[in-house]
Amino acid sequence: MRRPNIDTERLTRHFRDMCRVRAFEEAALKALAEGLVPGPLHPSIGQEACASGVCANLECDDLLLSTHRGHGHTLAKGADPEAMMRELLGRAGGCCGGKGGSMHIADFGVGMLGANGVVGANIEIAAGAAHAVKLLGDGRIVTCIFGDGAVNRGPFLEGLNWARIFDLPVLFVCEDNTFAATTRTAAVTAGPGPAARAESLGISPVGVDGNDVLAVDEAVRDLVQAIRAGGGPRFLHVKTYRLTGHTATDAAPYRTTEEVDAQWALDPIARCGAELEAAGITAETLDAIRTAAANEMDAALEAAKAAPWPDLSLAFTDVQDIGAPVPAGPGPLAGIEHVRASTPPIAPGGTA
Amino acid sequence: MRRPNIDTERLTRHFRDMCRVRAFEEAALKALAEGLVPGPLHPSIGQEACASGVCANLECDDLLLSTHRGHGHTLAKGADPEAMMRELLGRAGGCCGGKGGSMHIADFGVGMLGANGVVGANIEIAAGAAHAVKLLGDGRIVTCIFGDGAVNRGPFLEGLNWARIFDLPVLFVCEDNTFAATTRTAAVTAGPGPAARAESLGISPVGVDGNDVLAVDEAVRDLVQAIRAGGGPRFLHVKTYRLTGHTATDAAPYRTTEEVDAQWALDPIARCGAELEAAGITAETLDAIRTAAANEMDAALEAAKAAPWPDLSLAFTDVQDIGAPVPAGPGPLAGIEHVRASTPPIAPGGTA
Amino acid sequence: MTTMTYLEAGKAALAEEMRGNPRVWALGEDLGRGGVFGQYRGLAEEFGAERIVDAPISEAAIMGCAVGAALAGTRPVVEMRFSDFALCAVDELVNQAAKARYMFGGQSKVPLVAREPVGMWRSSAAQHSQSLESWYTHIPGLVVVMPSTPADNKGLLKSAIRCDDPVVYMEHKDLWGLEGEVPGGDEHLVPLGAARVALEGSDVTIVTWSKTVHAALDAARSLAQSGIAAEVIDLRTLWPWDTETVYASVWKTGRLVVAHEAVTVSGFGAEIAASVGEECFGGLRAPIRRLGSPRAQIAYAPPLEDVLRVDAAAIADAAAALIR
Amino acid sequence: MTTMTYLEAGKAALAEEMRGNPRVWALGEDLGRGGVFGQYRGLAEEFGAERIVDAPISEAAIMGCAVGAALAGTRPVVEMRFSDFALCAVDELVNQAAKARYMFGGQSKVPLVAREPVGMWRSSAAQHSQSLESWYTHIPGLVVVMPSTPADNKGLLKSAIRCDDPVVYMEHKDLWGLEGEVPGGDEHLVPLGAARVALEGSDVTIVTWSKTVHAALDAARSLAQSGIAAEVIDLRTLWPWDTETVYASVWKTGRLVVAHEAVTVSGFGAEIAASVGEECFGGLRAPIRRLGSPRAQIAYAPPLEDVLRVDAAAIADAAAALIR
Ligand SMILES: Cc1ncc(C[n+]2csc(CCOP(=O)(O)OP(=O)(O)O)c2C)c(N)n1
Ligand SMILES: Cc1ncc(C[n+]2csc(CCOP(=O)(O)OP(=O)(O)O)c2C)c(N)n1
Ligand SMILES: [Mg+2]
Ligand SMILES: [Mg+2]
Repeated sequence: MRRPNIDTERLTRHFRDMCRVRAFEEAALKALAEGLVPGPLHPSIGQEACASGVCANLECDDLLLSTHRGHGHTLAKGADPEAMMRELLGRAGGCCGGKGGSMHIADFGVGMLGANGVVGANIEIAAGAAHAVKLLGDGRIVTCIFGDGAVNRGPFLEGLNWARIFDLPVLFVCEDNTFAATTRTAAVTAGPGPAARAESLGISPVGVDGNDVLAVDEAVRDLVQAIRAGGGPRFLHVKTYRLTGHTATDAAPYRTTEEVDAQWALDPIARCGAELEAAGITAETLDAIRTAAANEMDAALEAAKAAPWPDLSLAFTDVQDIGAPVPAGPGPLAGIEHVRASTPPIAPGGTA
Repeated sequence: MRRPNIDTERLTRHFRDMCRVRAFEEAALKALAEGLVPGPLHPSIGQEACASGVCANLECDDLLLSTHRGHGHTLAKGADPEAMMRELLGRAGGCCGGKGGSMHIADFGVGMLGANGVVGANIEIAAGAAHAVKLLGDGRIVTCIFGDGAVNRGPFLEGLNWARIFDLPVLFVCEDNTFAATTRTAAVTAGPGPAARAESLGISPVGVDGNDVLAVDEAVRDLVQAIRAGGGPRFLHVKTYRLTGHTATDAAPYRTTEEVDAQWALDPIARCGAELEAAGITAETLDAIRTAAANEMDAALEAAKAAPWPDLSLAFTDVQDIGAPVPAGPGPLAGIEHVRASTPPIAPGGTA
Repeated sequence: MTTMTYLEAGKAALAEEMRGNPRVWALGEDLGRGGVFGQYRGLAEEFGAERIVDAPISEAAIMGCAVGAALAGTRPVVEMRFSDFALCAVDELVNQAAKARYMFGGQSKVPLVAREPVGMWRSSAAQHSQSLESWYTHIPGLVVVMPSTPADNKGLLKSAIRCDDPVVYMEHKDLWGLEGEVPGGDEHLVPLGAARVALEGSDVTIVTWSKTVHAALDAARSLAQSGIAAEVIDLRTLWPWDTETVYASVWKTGRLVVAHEAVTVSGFGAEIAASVGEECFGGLRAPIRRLGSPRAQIAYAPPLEDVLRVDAAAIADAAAALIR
Repeated sequence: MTTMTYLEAGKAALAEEMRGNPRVWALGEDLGRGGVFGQYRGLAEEFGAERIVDAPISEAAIMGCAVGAALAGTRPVVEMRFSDFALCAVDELVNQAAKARYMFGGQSKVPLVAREPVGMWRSSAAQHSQSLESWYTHIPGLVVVMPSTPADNKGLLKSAIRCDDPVVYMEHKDLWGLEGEVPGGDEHLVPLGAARVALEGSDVTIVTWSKTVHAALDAARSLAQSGIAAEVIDLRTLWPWDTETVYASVWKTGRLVVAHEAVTVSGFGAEIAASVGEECFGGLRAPIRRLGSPRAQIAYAPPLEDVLRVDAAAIADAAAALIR
């Protein structure tokens, strides 16, 4: 593929951002294989162009809501990979203090208001965040990324309807990776699909090849501009493919290797690299970027491995302001419950 | 309005059916004013053409799911008005034994599987009933009538999607009476509306003037035919107007009398009568039909007034097969709870 | 002190908090025309449609939107119309509002109030009559409040709006018209978590909340005629509940009746009975009696509905039986 | 007798009932590929896509559809994947399934089974770990079942499918791989509402269910070493629960520990403690102890998650403390 007047600087930045996402997840998968990630991991390998293309158009204080498959979105929004890696390993210093893990990864400091373990729930939350932003009149916008599976849940209708009737500054991005867990969404999605549904709710959709990072970037640029100009909600349908299983442990026997191999040929990172080479960036430069990303994420992983477990008392913080449990023996005080702290069965510090 | 080749017999039947619905609700409103209806009433005055036009195309064993505003649908499906009136008054012999009231009116004997107190909930239930009917292969079809307010709830999307992907024999009817309680649905419904949403879910919609009973009848006839032929779900958007308040006690100050008066001029019963007169049916015949309907419903009301309260033990029947409460003193038996039966504060038999 | 209804007290509380804090706003169906019970009447006129937001019939979106709006720096007050309809928004309340602060490691609080009118309201039948407060007491992260008087509806709603936790705020539909004295002034705050001893007594403790407080007070009056001095405790906040006040009363009286409108089985009376049974074991002179609705759906016909109601006579009988 | 896992036992139960009754069918996400835990593997091959139905991610539609399908004459088995996701379908279960029979005056029953895998499963965090059984025990119309062994998972699931009431059927995710002896033959039915005395003893009664049964049995073994004979009762069905067996045991031992994984506050342990406190008042030699999770959301990091788990040591300590 060859496009005229490519902004190689911007494309190089995408290449780097996508490599960082890929490297982060490869490091996380390595950690998982070593038994260091105690919970589930949903890799976004093959979908990095969506994360990079979307987030390149957002300011740090713009808000982002993501899904269970949210590492890429979170990194691209500017979160610290070491804090993220600590979170995946459940260690002190994790971006959620080790209390959320991969499915609840969040960094409010960069406007990333959380991945979500409930498919589609982030759509209404995003509409609400946009409602607040509009009430506060502070110029921020909200972006909500969800999967093709989420369009079959009620919150899709209720959230988009809400955003449209109140003209809220929110960008809805359907990151359509062809699957919902082991199910091809085409088989369980009636009608023409996500874009038609958005259209029927008064939000005219734009569709884009989700493995072409520049295409995503440009589409989002225009949509974000329209939203910032007060145009109300916008909708982007990003068509891509989930190259891994649903979770890191899903071998995905429900599809052929031919199908997956064909999709690997469309790997957005490779495509971006090829386009950069065609535009005159050397293979060495690209290699250096890849290596730097891998090193950065390996270092993040090593740091996470070396981190201790969270202090046990953290199990009882952040519960609520009033009526939170107190880790103590029984007694006649409001809200107190007896708690026994057992010995962690997994040793901290990477020795597990 | 004048149409060629009108089937006056069929139209006369519609006239009668609509008059019966109107008379039933007028009797119910009278009973309410007398303090005999203990719960809320949602009249469908002005919407009778939908009930009659839809149900004229259904067989007795076809299934129907309705809403809180379901008297008309229930009557038109063939339920006994006296049993319905007893239900509204909470008396013995009510079609739900006095346990449901107006919002839960049902007559499974004529395939009427219930009004519903939760807006939109009947859509998924209807899809499920259609799923069962298809599994059982017994040729029945299912009809689901819901309001324009229901299209903003998630079950609209989830239920229609479900019906389409499994190609179920179900007719969805959006009875659009312009309001959801005190809110104009146009103000809270994004995009072009119910029909566009159905279309986006793969169900091509048909729209009809809901105050023209023949138009509704004909539209439904075609749709039901298609469904019976195995064509899967169909969608009808019936545009009408709620001539009364949301409930019998809502004076509806949020709209002008001019607006309402203009709508009264479109009263489907009057229109049907005028069309019948134009086709040669005499005013006397029509008056006789009206009077018969009024007499029938007054008699139903009198019978209901004379009916006793349900036996108190019925409070504990139909709870569940195992683990139901037993009205007795405390004791060491599974599932038993202490129950005190207080004296009914409202005397039965119409003396309240 | 002003005399006002429970409904007016709730409205005054919301209006005062909205005047005091531009980040407070309300959202729900029909609010622009006063809400289904009139408890928002006039507020749209004062605060405009931007802050008294007319929602579509989308309970899930109303609650979910409030979660996002709370995370993004505002303080939404959610109107659920009937607590039964809040069952269309349980993921949003329980999986999202109650968990966001914890699962994100304290990066944000979720200051929202979910108003959920509860209870039997003559012949509203099975889908419009439920009292599911015990559910919410079971969910970490949530505060649960159930006012029984106009004064408390004002002071507790104001406290709830100022609370940084998600609060399930349950007004009783049968109390809207109840009149009572309400302290004036913006600073009439009733603290969350503190019970009110509605009547002092030494023979038996009756713990109750919401509408049943009034039945308990009636029962106490009739018990007094038989020479039995009942102490009536209006719990007001169910989570956190005021164990100190309840335990002290039970240590004093040695007898406890817990009365509520909700189903007895797994109602919040079970939590109180279990806690008191453990903490006041040596002080109990009789078994703890729970009074609630039998485990049956709520019927439409008035006499059937009444069978399911806990009334003053039932409470008085139960209390007297503990002493006999 | 055959040795099989808890997962296989559930699958065998469903397969047998589907073979025996063409009106039985299952619906849920990913069922065509065996379901998220493999508990449906092979069933689509045997019964076809018409009876092992692959659903979109639409928990509300899955549950709502089951209600309609039950009203229309079939017996759907609903798969909710994680009980947490059932919170997206509460209106459908609580306002519809549980109430339809009653509010329509008995014109129809609602024979559906909602399978809702519960519990902590290493580091699944706040939205994938809940045990909300006590909620459903509070809802008139619902039956609540929580098997702890392969044999019971087979026998109880078969009974649940044959039951005409809506049944909330909660398998524990940590038990899928547990092996055990399962009686063969189509007619291995475990009756709903009957507890199982898993271990006889005379000094203290431990009432428990689901995964915690195994911790309780471990606790009983360690108590035995200190000369304390604990009776362990596996409740199996929470509604209706077997008060007879529990009360008889408490009258015998005079001491009761209730242990469950769910949050203690308003957990089903409260109902048991309150009931036993009332019915066995004269027979209690010590306060009833409840053990459950503190009222905190469930954390991801393993050591934090473990703080919230009720384990054998905690149960043994609590039981021993009642005797000392
Ligand atoms: C309400 C709900 N139902 C089911 C699940 C289980 N689940 C987790 S991810 C997933 C598939 C989601 O598909 P999609 O929305 O396309 O996102 P993707 O995983 O492809 O990124 C499912 C079914 C869930 N998390 N939430
Ligand atoms: C889930 C839910 N939310 C709110 C209500 C309260 N309510 C009852 S009827 C109604 C309006 C329904 O409007 P529509 O669907 O258009 O039906 P109509 O009343 O016009 O027949 C509302 C909001 C309800 N019953 N259920
Ligand atoms: Mg997907
Ligand atoms: Mg309407």
